[in-house]
Amino acid sequence: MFDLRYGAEAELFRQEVSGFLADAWRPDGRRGDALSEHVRDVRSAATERGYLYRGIPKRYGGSEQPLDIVRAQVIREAFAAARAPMEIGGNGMAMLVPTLLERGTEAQRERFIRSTLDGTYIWGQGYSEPGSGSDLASVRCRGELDRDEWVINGQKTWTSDGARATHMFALIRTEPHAPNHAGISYLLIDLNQPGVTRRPIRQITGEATFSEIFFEDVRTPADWIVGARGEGWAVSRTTLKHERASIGSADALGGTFAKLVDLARTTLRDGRPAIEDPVVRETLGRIEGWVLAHRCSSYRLFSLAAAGEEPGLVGLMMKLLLTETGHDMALLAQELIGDAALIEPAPPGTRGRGSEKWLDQILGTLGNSIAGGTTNIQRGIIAERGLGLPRDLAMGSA
Amino acid sequence: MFDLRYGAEAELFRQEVSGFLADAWRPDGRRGDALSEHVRDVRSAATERGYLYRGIPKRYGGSEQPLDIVRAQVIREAFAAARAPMEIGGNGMAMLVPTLLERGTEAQRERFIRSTLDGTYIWGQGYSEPGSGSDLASVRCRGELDRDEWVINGQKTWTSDGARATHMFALIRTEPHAPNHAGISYLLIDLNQPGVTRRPIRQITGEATFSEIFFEDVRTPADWIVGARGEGWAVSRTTLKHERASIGSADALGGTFAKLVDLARTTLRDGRPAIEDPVVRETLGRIEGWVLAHRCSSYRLFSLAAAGEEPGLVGLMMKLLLTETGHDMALLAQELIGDAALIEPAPPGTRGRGSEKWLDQILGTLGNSIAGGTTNIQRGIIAERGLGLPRDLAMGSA
Amino acid sequence: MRFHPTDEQLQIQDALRGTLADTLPPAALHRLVDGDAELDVESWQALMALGVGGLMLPEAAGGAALSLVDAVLAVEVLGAGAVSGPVVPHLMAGLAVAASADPALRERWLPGLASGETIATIAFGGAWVPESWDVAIADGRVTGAVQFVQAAGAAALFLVGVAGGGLALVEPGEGVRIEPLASEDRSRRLSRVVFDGAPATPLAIDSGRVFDAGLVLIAADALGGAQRATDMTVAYAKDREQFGQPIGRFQALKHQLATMALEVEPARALVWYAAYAWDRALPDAQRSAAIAKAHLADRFTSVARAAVAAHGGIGYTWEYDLSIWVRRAFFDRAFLGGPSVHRARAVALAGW
Amino acid sequence: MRFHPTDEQLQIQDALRGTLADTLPPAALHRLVDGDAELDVESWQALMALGVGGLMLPEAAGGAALSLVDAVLAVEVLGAGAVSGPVVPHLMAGLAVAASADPALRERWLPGLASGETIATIAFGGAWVPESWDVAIADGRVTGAVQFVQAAGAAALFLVGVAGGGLALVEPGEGVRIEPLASEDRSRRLSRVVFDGAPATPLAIDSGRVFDAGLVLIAADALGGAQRATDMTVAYAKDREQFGQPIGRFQALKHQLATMALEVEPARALVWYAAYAWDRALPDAQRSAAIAKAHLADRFTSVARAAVAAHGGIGYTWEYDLSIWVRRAFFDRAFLGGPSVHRARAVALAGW
Repeated sequence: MFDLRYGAEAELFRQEVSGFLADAWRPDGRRGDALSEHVRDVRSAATERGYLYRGIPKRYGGSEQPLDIVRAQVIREAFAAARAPMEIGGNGMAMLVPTLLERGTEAQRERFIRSTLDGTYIWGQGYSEPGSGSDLASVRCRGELDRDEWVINGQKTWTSDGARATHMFALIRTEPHAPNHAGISYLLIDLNQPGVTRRPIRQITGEATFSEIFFEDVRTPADWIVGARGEGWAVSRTTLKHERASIGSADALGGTFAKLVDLARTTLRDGRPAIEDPVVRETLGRIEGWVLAHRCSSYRLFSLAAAGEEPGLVGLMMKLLLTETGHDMALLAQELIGDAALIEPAPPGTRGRGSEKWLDQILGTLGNSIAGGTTNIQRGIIAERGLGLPRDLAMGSA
Repeated sequence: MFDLRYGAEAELFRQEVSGFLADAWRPDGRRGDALSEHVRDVRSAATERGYLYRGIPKRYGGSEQPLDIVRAQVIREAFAAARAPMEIGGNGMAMLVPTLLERGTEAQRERFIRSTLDGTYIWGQGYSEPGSGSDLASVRCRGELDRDEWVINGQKTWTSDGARATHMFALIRTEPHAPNHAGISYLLIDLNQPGVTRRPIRQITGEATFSEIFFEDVRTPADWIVGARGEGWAVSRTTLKHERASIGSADALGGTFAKLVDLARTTLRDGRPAIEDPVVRETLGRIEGWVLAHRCSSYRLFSLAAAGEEPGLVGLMMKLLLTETGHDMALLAQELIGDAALIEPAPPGTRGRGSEKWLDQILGTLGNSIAGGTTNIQRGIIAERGLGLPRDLAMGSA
Repeated sequence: MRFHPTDEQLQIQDALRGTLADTLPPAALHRLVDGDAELDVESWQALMALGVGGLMLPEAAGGAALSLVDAVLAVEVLGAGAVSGPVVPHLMAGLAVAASADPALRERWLPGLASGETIATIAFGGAWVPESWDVAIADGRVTGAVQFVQAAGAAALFLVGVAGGGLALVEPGEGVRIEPLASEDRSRRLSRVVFDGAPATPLAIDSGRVFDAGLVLIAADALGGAQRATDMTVAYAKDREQFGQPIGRFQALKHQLATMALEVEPARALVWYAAYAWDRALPDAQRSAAIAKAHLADRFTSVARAAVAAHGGIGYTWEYDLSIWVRRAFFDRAFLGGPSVHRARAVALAGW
Repeated sequence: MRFHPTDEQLQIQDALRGTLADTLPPAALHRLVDGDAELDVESWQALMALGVGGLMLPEAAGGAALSLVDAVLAVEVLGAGAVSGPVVPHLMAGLAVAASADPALRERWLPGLASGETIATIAFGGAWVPESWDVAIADGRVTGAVQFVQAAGAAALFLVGVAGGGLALVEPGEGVRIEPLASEDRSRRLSRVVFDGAPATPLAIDSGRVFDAGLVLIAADALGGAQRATDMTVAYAKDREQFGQPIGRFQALKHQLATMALEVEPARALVWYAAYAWDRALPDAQRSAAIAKAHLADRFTSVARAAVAAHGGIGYTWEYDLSIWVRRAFFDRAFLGGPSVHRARAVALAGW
């Protein structure tokens, strides 16, 4: 029987979590430093009760809970309702910690996981290089072992959080004579040392959320390698599987759509709301079909995950669907804002909801088709992994 | 100076042609047999005066005129205005005759050209085979030389005019041990002989304008080969260059668009013409941009041809533009006809202009993306020949 | 929380898929398409024997008392198999009778509808939507013409939409004239039906609910059809070689196939949701039904076109199976109202 | 019959292309974009020295007395080079003054406009189209605010659209207040201009003709921009390697590039035709101008998006040149009215 409710057991659990938050969380706790004592305390108490860091063993600072997709979702919802602080996110939690849990040494886990969970270490991803793009096998940034240290030279780019990251996990060519993938290792690097230069990358929107990072004789201990030498490619493909499925995060599209409807309601044309224009209505209606298909597919994926089943074809499509629907929304938004597209939006965070603020959204959808693999890569994955079509000739054994 | 008028000399020439037609052509001459004596006489007189078959030497029945794009266009317009019979068209004129002129023997030219011009011989094209599609190098229909005759076995498909063709020009594999292209010859075949079986191909619209042709020990004289053995591929690529540029033919898109506007005017929705619906207006407006771009580009191509210059990039695009815009028109037509899409259109030629007749147009646009190379092939040509991008790896040296 | 089919639901789908494939294989389908029959009797009876007719009807009447979610799972598979016969109208008529509080009426019709012995269809005039129904009803008799009625010649019961948005039951015979039409979708034949004072039994039920269920069911048929067109194209691309390679190895075609799949696969959950919202009578049930119908009609149209293009010449022939689904896409798009109509309704229902 | 550029026209294009590339190379363009200047003076003066300002002005005033076709051929090249400064508004103002029958007025302004010593711009309030102009004029003075005026701070002459659809000339100074805006397109800076009883000279001319010429000229700018974005992307695809191959060898990307070219190349003749129809005052001149503006605005938008996607990450950075044309696409789309406005006008003018 299809049922979108989480069930009685889950609702009881929701009461428990909400009760905890009502007691423990002061809603003004976020003011000031995001890592204030109070936030720290609440996170720590929540972890003790098994609400946060559920997939991480207790000995590294996690709560080591059995996989429970529904509970995880209830926790997210309860924390969101209370506007309480969830886990510290970022690349560290999403990518490094799972990798260490699966492939790291005991010493590495002890050294890095707890500091990542409590926000002491902030990780940048060091995969892309200028000219490497989706083709990570072409990494050129090199590391040479000099007694007990790797000496790293080269450049990484598109490092998110690059400005504030304390550390980087990176793909580095350590075996210059091995072909392609086989020459790459997965190294951890302290970014706060001489020889590291950070240069923010200004995006087309004017913001700079990524950086280029240059290494000149930068050093990292010999045992800060995850996996064996030359295994970096395989190590980098470890991903977080624990309770990854969620409903809320998938509905970013729904949130933007609601704002788009709002824009259409509040934009006047010849003195009438633009939403009364049949062309606008038809376009909104078309887009809503895609938005709902995306949302309902996230229910489906959540349900599959909760039942321990594989996500299948639709799981490969969510990102592309998001990109393409975002693109359609951007085009309508551009139509709606009209002349406001002639003026720059005020910087983020400033007051005022000028419709020109949609420019960032409109330009941002350009970025979506790039982030996390271009749409061409996504289509290739759907065709090959989803539909079982043969690999492109040109891609060889990449 | 840009000038879309043909100029004084051309207008004088128009008067001459129109005067000839006013004298020579009885507008009821088309009634009854299309090849009636009268039509024959007019064609012959027009050819004598240099109006028809202009690129073909007099000794083969043509009028052997110097290349003049503007005169050719004026002739087309004057004949169209008088509803007078132009040249006999079809594959014979468009493809075989130029090939013979360029690559045929004197005996072949004398044997075939005149009979093609006067409509005695009707030619089917024998290139495609089941499973060969755009890849003509994979032709399997074979011919073996048995003393002074080729013995042909195999199958051709998508032969236009296949039902009434008297002859076929075909790509036949005559050198079984030569690789791909090198084994193919260009043969002429009399279709009215035992061993030839024709099977009409019913299309998705229900019509059958193409046929499959089966050969079982079909014979053709040894010297009915154009070019040398194994040269068939190159021979088949000879095309008609003489006065090919025309304006009228390119505006098929404009004609369909005018009908689409008519459909939108005459279709009622809630008692009002559909064309008053802003969504319909916006869509028509969008499509008109493409229709005009196509029409104006045909002016440009005509002008280039008249000046003896190369067509360039835009010349590679006209067909794809036609296909894509036709597709957009079909989608709007489908929206406009609504429930009429539930009923089959009456057979062609019957009276009544039910909007369901657009179904053939709608389905027909599906065929356009196939005829003359799929849109993917067209895009490849634009990318490679037009933009100078490298060949696909997968296509090898095809 | 559950939002994907159970093993039992998948088994039912398998059974239906197998039965339809066995009883209506491509050869039979082409015979049907090239012939004049109102529907394919063998496959219809086989599906009815599996309980399709009574899927949502009460157990007391021999039905399975399942939900609209179950029905869309079934209809998707039947649409993929190009089911002949009025499955969706029959299910709608069953829902209408089952919604009636009149025990005599229920007893008279439900067992036959559940078993499939009684074939029912719908006759909604005007422009499909209840507000536009225009068959007049007076003194227990209906008068008016309905343009597009599926399988009218085989039906023992018509669910007629009457002016004012009500529904009535009419039996063939006195005052009912059937004029067969040349149907574009030759797997589902349509007739014009003229009611001329035919005796009718009005139903005191919520006709909107029946109509909405129909929208969701047609969306499910379109989903199945779009899935089939995609599957055929993927299979063809793996099989067919050109330039010494399976064409499915050419990147441009691969991406086109990925785009087709992107149209179909995420839409599946949308259809499920529309059915789920109807089953629970959620506040967005009506809107979701309209959105699902509009979205799936567009997806089927688009995927059918893409399938023909990806096939090249053979996809454009009458004899290749794909033509059957191309024409089914025309049917699913128009039947019960086109995408723009339902999108406009959905937007209006949202209060935008 | 002639409908493609003459050798002389191509030579003029070459000269303009070369001059703009020399005087406004990428480094200068980025300085302009990251700075606060109203326009790049060096390249503006170089172009004026080549006679751009007087392209369509009478020879008596020092102009070249060429046609709008010649002007669009020039502006296309300048759009491809991201010209700074108000070329299109300047040309429109010149056309307006030249259309005036008043010899004093012509003598006063035309020589300076032709030589480029006098920089002119337009100030069209309301919603761009003449019917919507809303600056009030009374007793030779104008009052009202105009939202988007290019290079206002550098202009010695404003062509102001006044209520009722007329045009008037206003000089900066008394009663003219300029409020610079943060312009999204940083190669063409906009200001809000407030007229507060500024002395104005009304022009007794057909303002619609001037407006239509502006539409065609902006379409030409968009054509040039779209061409540049396409060229950059094709060059990048040939140069950049991935998986050991130039990415331009991957079929999917090749087809995307072909689609970009398909948007741009056929649109070229459409822009020519719109200019030609204007030059000859053909019956479809007004419609063609509207269609050209709408079509080219959409093509530039679409091609700019596709260019970013085809480039991958680098196309999304501020420092890469492409960002400049992405923002120019925003300008060309909105300036003088968006595509939907002009499409609606074209459809209405057709009497549909």
